[in-house]
Amino acid sequence: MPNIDRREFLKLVGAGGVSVGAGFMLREANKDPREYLIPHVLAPEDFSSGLDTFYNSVCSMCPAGCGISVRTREGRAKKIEGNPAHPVSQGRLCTLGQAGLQALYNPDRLTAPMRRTGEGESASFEEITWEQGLKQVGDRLDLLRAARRGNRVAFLTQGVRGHLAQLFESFMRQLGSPRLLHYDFDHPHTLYAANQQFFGESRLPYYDLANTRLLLSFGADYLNNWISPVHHSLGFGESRQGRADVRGRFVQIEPRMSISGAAADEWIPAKPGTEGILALGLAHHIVAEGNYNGADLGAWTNALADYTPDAVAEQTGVPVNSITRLADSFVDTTPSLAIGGGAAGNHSNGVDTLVAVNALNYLVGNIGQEGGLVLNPEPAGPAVQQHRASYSAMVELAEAARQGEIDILIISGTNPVFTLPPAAEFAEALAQIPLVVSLSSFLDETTALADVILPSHTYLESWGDDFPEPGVGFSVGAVSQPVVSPLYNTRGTGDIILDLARRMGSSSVMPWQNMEEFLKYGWRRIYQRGDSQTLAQGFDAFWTSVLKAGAWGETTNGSTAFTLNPDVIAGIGVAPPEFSGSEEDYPFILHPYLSPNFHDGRGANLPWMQELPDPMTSVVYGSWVEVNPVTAEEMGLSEGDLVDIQSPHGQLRVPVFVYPAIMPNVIAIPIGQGHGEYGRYAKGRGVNPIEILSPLLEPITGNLASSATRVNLTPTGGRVKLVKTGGVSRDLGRDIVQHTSLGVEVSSAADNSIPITEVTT
Amino acid sequence: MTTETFKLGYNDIHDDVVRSIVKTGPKYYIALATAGGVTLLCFFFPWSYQLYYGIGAAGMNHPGVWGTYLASFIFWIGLSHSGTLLSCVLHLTNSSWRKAMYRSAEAMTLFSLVVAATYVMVHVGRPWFIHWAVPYPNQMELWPNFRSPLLFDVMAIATYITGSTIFIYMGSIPDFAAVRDRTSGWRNTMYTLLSLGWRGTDKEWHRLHWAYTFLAVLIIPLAVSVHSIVSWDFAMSIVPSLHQTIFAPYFVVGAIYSGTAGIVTVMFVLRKTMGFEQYITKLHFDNLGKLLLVLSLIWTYINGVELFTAWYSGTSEEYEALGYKLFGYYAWLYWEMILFCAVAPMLMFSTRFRTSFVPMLILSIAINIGMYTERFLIVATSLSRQYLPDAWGTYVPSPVEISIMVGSFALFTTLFLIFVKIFPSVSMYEVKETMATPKMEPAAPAAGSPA
Amino acid sequence: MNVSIVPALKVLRPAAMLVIVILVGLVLGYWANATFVPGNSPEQPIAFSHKIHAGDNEVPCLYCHTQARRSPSAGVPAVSKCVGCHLEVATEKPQIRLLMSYWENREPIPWIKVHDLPDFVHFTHKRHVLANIECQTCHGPVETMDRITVSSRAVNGSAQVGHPWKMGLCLSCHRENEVVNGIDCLTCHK
Amino acid sequence: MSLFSRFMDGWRKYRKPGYYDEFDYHWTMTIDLDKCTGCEACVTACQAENNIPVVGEDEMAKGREMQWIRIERYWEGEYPNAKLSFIPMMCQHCDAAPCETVCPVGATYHNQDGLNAQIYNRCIGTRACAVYCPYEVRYFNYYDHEWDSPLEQQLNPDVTVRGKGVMEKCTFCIQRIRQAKDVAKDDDRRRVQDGEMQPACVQTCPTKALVFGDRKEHESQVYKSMNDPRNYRVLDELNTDSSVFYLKKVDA
Repeated sequence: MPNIDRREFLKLVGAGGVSVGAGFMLREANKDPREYLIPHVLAPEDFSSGLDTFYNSVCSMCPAGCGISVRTREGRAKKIEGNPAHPVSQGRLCTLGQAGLQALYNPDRLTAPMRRTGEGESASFEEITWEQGLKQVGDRLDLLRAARRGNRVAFLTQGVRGHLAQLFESFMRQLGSPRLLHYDFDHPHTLYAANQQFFGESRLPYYDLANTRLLLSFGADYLNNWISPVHHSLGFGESRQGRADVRGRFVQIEPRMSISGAAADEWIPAKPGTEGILALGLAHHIVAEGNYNGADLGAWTNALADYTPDAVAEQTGVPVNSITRLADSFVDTTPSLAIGGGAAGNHSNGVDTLVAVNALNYLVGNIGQEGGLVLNPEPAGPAVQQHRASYSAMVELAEAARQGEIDILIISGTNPVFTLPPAAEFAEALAQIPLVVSLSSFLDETTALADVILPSHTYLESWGDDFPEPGVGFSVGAVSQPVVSPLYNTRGTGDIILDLARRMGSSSVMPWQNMEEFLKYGWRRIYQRGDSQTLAQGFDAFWTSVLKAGAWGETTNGSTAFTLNPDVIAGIGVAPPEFSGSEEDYPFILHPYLSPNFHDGRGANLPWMQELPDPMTSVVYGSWVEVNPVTAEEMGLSEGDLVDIQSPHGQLRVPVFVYPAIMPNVIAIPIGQGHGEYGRYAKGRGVNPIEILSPLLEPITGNLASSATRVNLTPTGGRVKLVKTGGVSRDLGRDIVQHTSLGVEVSSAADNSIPITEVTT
Repeated sequence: MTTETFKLGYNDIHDDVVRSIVKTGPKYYIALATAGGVTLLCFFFPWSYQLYYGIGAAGMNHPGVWGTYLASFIFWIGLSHSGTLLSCVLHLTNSSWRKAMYRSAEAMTLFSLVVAATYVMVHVGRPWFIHWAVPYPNQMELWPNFRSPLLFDVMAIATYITGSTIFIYMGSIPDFAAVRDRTSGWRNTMYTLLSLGWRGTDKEWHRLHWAYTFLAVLIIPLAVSVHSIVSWDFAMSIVPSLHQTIFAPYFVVGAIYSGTAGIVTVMFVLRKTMGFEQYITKLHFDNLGKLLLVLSLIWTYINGVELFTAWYSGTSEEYEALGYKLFGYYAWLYWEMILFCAVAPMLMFSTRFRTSFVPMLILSIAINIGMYTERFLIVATSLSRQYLPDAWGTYVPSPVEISIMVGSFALFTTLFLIFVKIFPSVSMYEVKETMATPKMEPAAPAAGSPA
Repeated sequence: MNVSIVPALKVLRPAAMLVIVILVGLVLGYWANATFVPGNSPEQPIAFSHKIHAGDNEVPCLYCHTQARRSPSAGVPAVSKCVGCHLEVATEKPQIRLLMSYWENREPIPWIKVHDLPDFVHFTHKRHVLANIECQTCHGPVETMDRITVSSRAVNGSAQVGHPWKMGLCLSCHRENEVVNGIDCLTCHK
Repeated sequence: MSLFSRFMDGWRKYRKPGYYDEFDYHWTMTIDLDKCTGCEACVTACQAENNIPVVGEDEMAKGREMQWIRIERYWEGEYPNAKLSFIPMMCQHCDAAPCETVCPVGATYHNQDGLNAQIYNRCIGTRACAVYCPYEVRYFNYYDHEWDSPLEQQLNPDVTVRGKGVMEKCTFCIQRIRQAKDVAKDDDRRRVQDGEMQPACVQTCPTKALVFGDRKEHESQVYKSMNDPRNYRVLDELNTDSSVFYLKKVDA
């Protein structure tokens, strides 16, 4: 041992000791944190740890009603997929349907009943128990019912179908109040009215896209959010490449190219509101060329007399040869189909336009045929005469509130403060109503003005059922069952209504304890319709089989025979559209369209939807106004320039997006952004074009003519960076999306790709 | 080449160099403090911020995944080629004018390599796993991917660092011995250890000279391979404007060019601060200037070839990349590079310019700015516009990146300041070779004349 | 002047010794913690002994860990399974009374996790149990342990008590048994 | 085998992706551009299935979107006959992938099923693979992304949640391939049949534009659509030998 003195030795021992301690602590530091393994108390029977369990249910993110199958793992919902057994979705889903999980697990969900405290600015919500909330509302209801003044209660809900609608109806019948309104901004009132006029039944027919060979779509964005996008996409795919030798042709007629316009073979920009005139122009050509020889030929010829192709071309801006070519191809290719709706229906001549489109189908004789327009059978669901509230019905409700005729307003699932233009002054009317009760799961604009909030489950936690409206040609139904146990202290909408019914003393008429019981009671009637074989196994087996399959159907098809009553032909005619605001000071026509991500604003609080690039412009997290390149050139505008959009009823500031496929005098803004409330993802983002819509009405249905607002565009000089994922959207001759023409047998060896027999790597 | 005879004698060179090591005036401490402070503040602090939060602190985004970190890495590797060129190539061609400068040039090599290696750690997303790039046997039975040019980088730069460390250390052993004999106390202990018992016998000199030449011959191909490998990180990709065969020579010439400019800058600073005016004279600057001129002409030629091949290829991708480089978002940077690296060096045709110190300093700094811009442009313009136009995007450096770049220069300066206080920054025995040997006075006291 | 480096080394000797002592100390401290501190066999809320159950009474593993045959995770028995036997068996023992107290107020037993793989590893008990690999291969001689400790199989078959699982363990076993696609990364990395 | 032939065998294997002579499966996808309407259901389905984080507005503004499958838009022509076509772009799982050669630590390689595997916890984040990929389909985790509670309850336990500094890309839903193989192995060790394994995007595509399957099985739907006369591969001239075949859009 080298000779070291004492001091040296003590120093070494001290250092040694310290380092041993340091080594000890070092090992302690990089130990894994302690984790626990919490077992069940009672082993659950329907799932085991580590394995997936699938539950079938119904998606209610939009009114289409696709069947879904939700994959859950250990009690948590992991992925929503389409239910292959459900005829509407056939295993497929749209982007909003896929994002349903973010509605269930949204961080901004209401977690418990709340009551408003304080007034005006200092108003805030304090948490209350369910007992307090229900008692406060139940007692008022009981009081009104006892005093026979039940009609002072109004019930405003989104367009629900099935037994929930029946529950609302019997609830309001107990109160003796007619004020049950189903209000949706995107509900096609004009299409229902046109069908009522033409077919005599106010129901949507089934548009058989899958088997058609030519589709003329007048303004209907059937691939995006018109009625049933997933089913229409399935039909589109089938018609395009589903059949071996035939390829369907799609023509889209609209002032601004939508998703359906991009997918179409031909996009024809017609002046806004003149789609109906174009349809009658085609009809005129068909009749004039003698391609229609029905008994009522004479009536048709003089009804369509003044819709000569030249007059129509001048009014619609569509060249004459396009009109004649379209009419001829519409007659020659059988089966062909014409559909209309969307922006075309939201003009002052909306109903006449859609009647004209139905007339086209009649002239070609594809009503009730395969690949044409099939009339739906009676819906299998409960007989419910839904009062679909148009814009004027909502204005009447607001007026009644201002007159003080309404004591209680119950709102479930709809957000009128956001989806009604300020001209309706709906928010001010709410202030006049003493008790406003909201059953919404999120704090949206309307719920923020409510007095009592009784939050309901999201669709993945509650019972319900749905009988899809346009359906699939035969009657279909599906039960929506809870896939996860409720996350928060919320209840099903049906359970809340049943509880309120009990509290107002009508438990004798509505005896069911909860929504599930009521559903079983309702489905017993559908069980009776079943054939002998299902009747044999008993209701419980039937019920579990419907839940397991996630879909129920009957093969009763609609009636194919159809006779058109003659005076409808006499009434055919489309007046040119009127717009609010004069042409000089408001040169542009505003074309608000439902955003693919947010539908009518309900999807704005979903982070995936906010971050999904808009299909046409790839912009994320914001709003924009689409301007024709030539117009933008003239006004010296480029992408990202902030402009003020001024309409007779409001003003917005929004950045410009130069959009190659929109008419020069038309500008388009997507609906869905511009929320003041509705959670951290939606609040304070983008603008809401509904705010500047002028309250012009469509005379027959009284609904808002939302595409009939004239605006002007003033650059503000400000610039903002439009957040988008796309770079330069031009191919620059690099053949990234390659094209081929029909019928040319392009053998794979012809072009430079490696001949694929078995690619020997 | 007339060997310039110094009017100084052996003792003057010894005194000057030892004075530069031993005497540390307040100016040195201030310089060291500021350089160290700036390094900590601008290099290590933002880097630790980025390590904690993630590389998002920098400005990289989806198409432009490489940014100034990689550009700076290439710039520092480029700067490191100065030492190699000066000490090895000129040693083999035994030109006498390199003798005063080669020690600090080699130090520049070593320190810019160290900074470059640190930059790899800054550039990489998860530096705590960078040891996986080393082929050590592990229980996961996983080896690095030997086909990857990035792994060539790791190998080449590791060899290059060890090579140049040995080269600089071995070359300064006689100087350590000389300083050892003139210092005392802890310095004496240090230099005794550093000089490995050097006695200055003939055998030692012979063996040193042989080893030095052997290493010089070894390091030249090593340096050329290091920078061609660095260029292969780009050239082996199929990115439109990067996938060219000219890249290896382009990078090697660029590296030597930027390195030599770096030497001019360092020599100017060294002359001023350490008082070596007599040793680093006009002749050195004149020769360096000629070298710079030749390199700038080659560099310009290669740039021309690169533009021509892109234009001549006629494909949409190359046209777009060329158009974007010349007239796109970064165009002003491109023309600034051309001005600094191709046009300005033409001044060096005049001898008067070459031999005047301050203009040469300014020109060398300009060249290095131009060269940094060139590396940045290679990274930025090529990545933002590739094959799919819808995936195009631009890349803008973020404040964190800029501060780390400034910090890297401060780190280099700090290392250099420490070097000057340990290593004799001018090689004494080589300079003495150029001096006239002192006449032996018959009656000179034989008090152990210096080795 | 002497040029040898020996005196210089002498000057540095105390510093060198200090460094060596510190290094040895660090290694010693680290090793001591690793082996003696029961980090990898923590004290459980109920002193459940596998030795009594699996060892002496030879209760089969799959009786309690039922999911091992069907699911990636073997699963821990619910409290109801323990109570199934212990309503009658050994009810007087203090640990069993502790178990029954959990059962009375319907509270799950917070077992402390001993065996754990990182989150990016995809390990399915099902495939290994169906390939009839003994549980002891990876979990060590469980039937002899009063308190479960982390243990892994050494290459030569004997279980190395005290060392958590490393990738080398899985690879060597997959290589030995020529598992189809056994050494493909995506087999075990999620 | 003589030394020379062993050497030649080694060289031939070395030239093959992942050194395999024969792939076990050869997963392939075909995308019919005539059917694709750009509705982006596949983008959301992929985000839901593979724990892809929401990066937030300012990260998107910086250009750091995180989507394993993105829809690229290309306008042709000017108003009024402007036409827009969509092309879904995801990892092409190339058999001669430029990204596999450049990763210094071998975090991405070609496995025996013809997949380009990206092993997250082996990646050290040099991002060279993203530079080398001509399709720009590799996305980098610039930050640790977090999910506002309770959104994290939706995370898929079969897929790693990637931390910062790691590259990620479409894996053809490797967790579903693994699940399908598990089920097939239980069913007396047969191979995965056509249609049993569908990635999330293929499963949800409302127009059935996306088809997925094993190219080695000649009755599979993907084999037929792969040999449809309209098939081509994007950037085929780069010889990446991609496993995603696009069917040309038809101009009627």
